[in-house]
Amino acid sequence: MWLYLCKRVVLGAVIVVVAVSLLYSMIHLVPGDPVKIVLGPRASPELQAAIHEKLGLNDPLPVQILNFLGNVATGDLGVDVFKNRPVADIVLEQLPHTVVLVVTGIGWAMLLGIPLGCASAIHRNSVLDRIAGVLSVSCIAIPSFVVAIYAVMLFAVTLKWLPAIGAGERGNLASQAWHLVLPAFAVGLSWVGYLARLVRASMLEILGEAHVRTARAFGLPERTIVLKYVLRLAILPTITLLGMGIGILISSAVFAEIVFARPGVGRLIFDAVSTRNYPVVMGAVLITTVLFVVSTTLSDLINALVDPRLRSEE
Amino acid sequence: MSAILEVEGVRVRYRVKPALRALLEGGSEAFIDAVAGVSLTIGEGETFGLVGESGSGKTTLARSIMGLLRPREGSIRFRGRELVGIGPRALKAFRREVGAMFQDPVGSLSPRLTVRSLLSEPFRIHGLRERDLQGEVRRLLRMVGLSDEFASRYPHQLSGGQARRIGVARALALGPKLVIADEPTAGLDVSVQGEVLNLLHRLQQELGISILAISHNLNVVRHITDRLGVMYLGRLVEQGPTDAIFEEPRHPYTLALLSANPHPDPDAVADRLELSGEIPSPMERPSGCEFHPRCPFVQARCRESHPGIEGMERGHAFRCFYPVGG
Amino acid sequence: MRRGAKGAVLEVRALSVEFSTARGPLKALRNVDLDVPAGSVVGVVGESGSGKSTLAGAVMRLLAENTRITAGEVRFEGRDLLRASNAEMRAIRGERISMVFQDPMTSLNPVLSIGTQMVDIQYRRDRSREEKNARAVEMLRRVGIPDAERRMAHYPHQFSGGMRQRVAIAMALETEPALLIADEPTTALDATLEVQIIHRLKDLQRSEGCAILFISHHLGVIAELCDYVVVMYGGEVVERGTVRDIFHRPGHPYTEKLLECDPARIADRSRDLPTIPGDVPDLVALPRGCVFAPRCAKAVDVCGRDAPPDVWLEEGHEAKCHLAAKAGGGAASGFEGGAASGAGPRAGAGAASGTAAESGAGEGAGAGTRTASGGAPA
Amino acid sequence: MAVTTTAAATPALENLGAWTAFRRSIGRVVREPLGALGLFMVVLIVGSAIGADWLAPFDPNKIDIRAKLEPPSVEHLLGTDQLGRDIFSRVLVGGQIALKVSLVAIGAALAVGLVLGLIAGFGPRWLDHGLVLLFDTVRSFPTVMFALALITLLGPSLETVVVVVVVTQIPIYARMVRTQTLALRSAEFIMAERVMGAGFFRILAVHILPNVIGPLLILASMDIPFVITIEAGLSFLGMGVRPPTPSWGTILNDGYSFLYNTPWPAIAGGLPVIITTLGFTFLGESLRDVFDPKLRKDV
Repeated sequence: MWLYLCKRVVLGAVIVVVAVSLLYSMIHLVPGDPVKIVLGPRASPELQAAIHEKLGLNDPLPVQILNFLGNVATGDLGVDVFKNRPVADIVLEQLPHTVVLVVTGIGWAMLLGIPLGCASAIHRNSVLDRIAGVLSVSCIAIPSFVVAIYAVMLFAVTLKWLPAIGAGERGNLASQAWHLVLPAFAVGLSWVGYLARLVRASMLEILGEAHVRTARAFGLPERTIVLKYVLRLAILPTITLLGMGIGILISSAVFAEIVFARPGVGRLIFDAVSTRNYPVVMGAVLITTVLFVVSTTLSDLINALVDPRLRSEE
Repeated sequence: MSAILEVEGVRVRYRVKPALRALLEGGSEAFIDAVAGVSLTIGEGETFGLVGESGSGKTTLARSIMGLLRPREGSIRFRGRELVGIGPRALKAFRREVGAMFQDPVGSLSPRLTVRSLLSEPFRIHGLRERDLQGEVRRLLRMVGLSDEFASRYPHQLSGGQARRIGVARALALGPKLVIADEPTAGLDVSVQGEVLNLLHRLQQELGISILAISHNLNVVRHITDRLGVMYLGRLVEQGPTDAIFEEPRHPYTLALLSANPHPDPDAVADRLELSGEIPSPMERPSGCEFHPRCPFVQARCRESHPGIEGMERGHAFRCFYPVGG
Repeated sequence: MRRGAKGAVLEVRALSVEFSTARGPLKALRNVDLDVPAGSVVGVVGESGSGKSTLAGAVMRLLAENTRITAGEVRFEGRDLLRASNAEMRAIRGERISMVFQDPMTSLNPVLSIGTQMVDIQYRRDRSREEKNARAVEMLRRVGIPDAERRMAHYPHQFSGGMRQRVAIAMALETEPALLIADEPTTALDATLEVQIIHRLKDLQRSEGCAILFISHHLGVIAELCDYVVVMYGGEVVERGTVRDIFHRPGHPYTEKLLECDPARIADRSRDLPTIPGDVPDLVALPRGCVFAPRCAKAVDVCGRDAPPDVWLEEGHEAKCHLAAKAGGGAASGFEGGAASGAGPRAGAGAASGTAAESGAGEGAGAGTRTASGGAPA
Repeated sequence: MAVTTTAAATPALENLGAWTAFRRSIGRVVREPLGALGLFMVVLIVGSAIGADWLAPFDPNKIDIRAKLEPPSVEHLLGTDQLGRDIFSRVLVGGQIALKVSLVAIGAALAVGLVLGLIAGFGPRWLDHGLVLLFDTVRSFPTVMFALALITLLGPSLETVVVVVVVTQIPIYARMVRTQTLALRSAEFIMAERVMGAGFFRILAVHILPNVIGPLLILASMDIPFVITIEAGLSFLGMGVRPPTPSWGTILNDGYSFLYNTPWPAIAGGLPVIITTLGFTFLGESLRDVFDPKLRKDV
């Protein structure tokens, strides 16, 4: 178990290091001077040189990457040249908003999707299963930003049930929750489909395995079979999917934050791209990537807790 | 009778742990010897049977003879030419002269090719396109007793016995000198396995090929082999003429294996040597004679030292300090 | 043979099962009759596609979704399992009938320790957790698993194939069932392990006193373990009898050929092994007459025309063959020849009713034939 | 002489078989209601995109400020936008853009992914490990975040969208090809071919590729909705297609600004996205069910 844990964590760390290096070298592989991109073409040569020096862009690329990695390790993601504030502070300030949105989105998707998938698998080929199947595929197919816009149109503009924009009053939890409903709906809808379909597929796969027949042959109650013998195995791929889901949902969150005019990392990066503030863009990408790696590693570890075969792997 | 294949002291080693892990953890070995020093000789026109249970290393040995695995030590000579460490061109030339059959009759046929393509494959591989491929396919199908209509079928449309016949035809397509058959009757019903064995035997008589037949079932190879080798944990524990081994097995493992197949007669006197325990993992090779933890006749010496070839009479050799019989 | 006192734990009557396939219904079992007398071992032998595993599945009512039981009865301890409710069936499974499956690698749950699985199946017992644990450990010991107490916490992947099959047998016998169904339990094992398992099974059967329905394609194992044998071919029972009837005096050409083909039986080393030419019948489009006729060397005109009757050869020994009827004494007509003989694996039903003995005896010299659908005498 | 007849006869026969099999499969797809619906939607969208130049009643970029934000009418089927451009024409041409982007991007990603996957599957272990690490790393960037980072550097354009899709999709194809190759590599029939003396390239071309390409194409067809979503999404953010070129994303974005008074531009921008993604998803699902029921797409 410990060996497995160490392996996963080290692998996660290596991925982060490679990701940081990739991201950093990308800036330099792209034609054009990054300083010019930031400052615009009309900046004076002196200013460009000063910024060059300040950002350490005169060193050879590997040295720059190592420096950058060292800085990242100490929590220093560089400085926002415009506001003159540490990028890490700016991003971490926005992160909670995004995390709340992502977690709420995936939370309601789980609550609906997993039971739906189970029910579909147990009552295979029933009317419920067929309807759930079509609905899940449709949920998956429709992009979240289209869902967001249509939801605003329907629930906020036409029906006026829910607020369209903003994150709610500062300090007023009820208002914030109220403002979270539509964005979380938009972000999570496709996940209802993903989860329902995956849970159904893996349940069916496990239900067809020989050991389930053994459990049946011993007359175990169907409840025990489904909850203890099947679900425990069927949930494994779902945990993996949820781990990856965090990363995918961050992408949807960008759209949700813009459509619903909410604060968050998505909004931050969008504004930074518009002003070509690349240190902030890099910082935001980096932090969300780390979040993704942490969540996938975590899901691997949970899988290992459930599945003894993973623990004793090799 | 001159030898067509000489295997000498072949050892095949698998790495089971990455080097770094092995270094960190120490303790148990990072390698296992799936084949631990095997020597055997197959004569021209002879059929040699290799018998052993799962994990005995018989398939690994066969694959190293086919050139799919590189032995760590030892030599394999085909008609006097060394095969270990030869270049790709020489290997290809060698492969033109051997035919091979694998365990799964259907799974060893490329799934998206028709029987026609499968049977002309050997000719294409060796650049024999000037031959009448259509005619060759017909000849091969007839040879294994299948009608021409099979040419347009796909492997999944064949029964196990039919697929096995195609496998035989393909192995013999280029007129090889040696055929290596790994479990030629695996997955076949009793009523069909005789067909395949008869076919192999008939073709051997007609074509004068040598055969290396591998099986876990002594009774199956008994009828088609001239000589037999019994493997246990990567070593040949007994080898000799098939009749001699059946009539007078010397190694306790051979005896156990012979008696392990229950006789299909309710009144047969079960004069059986039953073994306890299971084949140990090659990672934890027992000391001394590898068979000693399961051997009913074990003595102190067996635990300490490893028996070499202890007896040898009329080509019948065995590795045991206290052989049964005699 | 008078085993009426014991009776049969399992009586299968005229059982027919179909699979729905893209080409139409596949008649996997047709009119299968089978008795398992209490405390005996009945072997079902047949090659792939003979329907022997389907038979086991039908008795347990654990068949794939596309399967339909079209006719027949499965009487277990006096009640028809095919008409039992799901709840009644569940009460029987694992309590009165238990099962050991072919593949020891996949038949245990991979994420639950074997201790958990062995305790779970005792859920009906009014025992404390410790008692259930103790019972599980005891069973593991009895099937020959060393260090049983410690092994309880292990997961299936930590056992070798042979050990897993022992665990499966321990589980199956843990609840003291009246009938154990073993579906090719040793096929996936090496020969030296197979012998170990067979012997262990036989010892346990004697001490526990349960009946075993043992399914295998391995003639040697059947000969060694079973008291009665049923030979299946193409979804039908073609011959039944005591183990000696079948192995010494086979009455059906298929049984004869099957025995001939087993290389272990051929005493002299031969380079020309006997085979059964031809392919197994297509169960979607069955041949007319006898299912074995297309491959039978002895087939005559009538074989390709009419379905053969069950021919009474001797007490408890029957074969479904036109030729057996001829050989048996000339009463080859295939007409109703009288009541069923109360013998062989079918003994229980007849003997329990108390009429089989007379009717069997009353048939005298002639070979009694019966239509295939003939049930037990009332 | 016999050789030529053999060579000619064999492939012809096999092609006939493949063609019949293909027709039968399409038949089976259409027999499913969702498959038929999907096929219909895809034909509709692809047809209207191909014929956009003839079908569009107006120049999609012709500004007519007097006719701005007109509701749907016979003349303007989907109304006009804030610059008085005909939305129906813009939707048709936008479809062209969306399909072009997805075809080019998926084609490129497929080719590169296939090669990298084969290298990882067949190459030495260290190379395999390295490539898998690279794939996993690229997959850990949240797609849109990564896209925005690239756009900062390259500037928003159609080409950038294509680059984003190619870079993010390569690992998905490559991993799949790698898994399949690894499984096939140790398959008995490949071993049999090796023992017969077949060379590396023959094994690759005759025995591995035909078994890998089918599932890969199905995966690619199921990826079209994703790519269209990315294109429309980035254009919606103003980071994709540059104005005045029409894109479903930009139409949506324009419409979104006027959502409270004139909802039709937003509806008109969103509908084609939904029809396309649903159509391709339904079709892809039934294709997968027909051809390869075991294949399960990792999200």
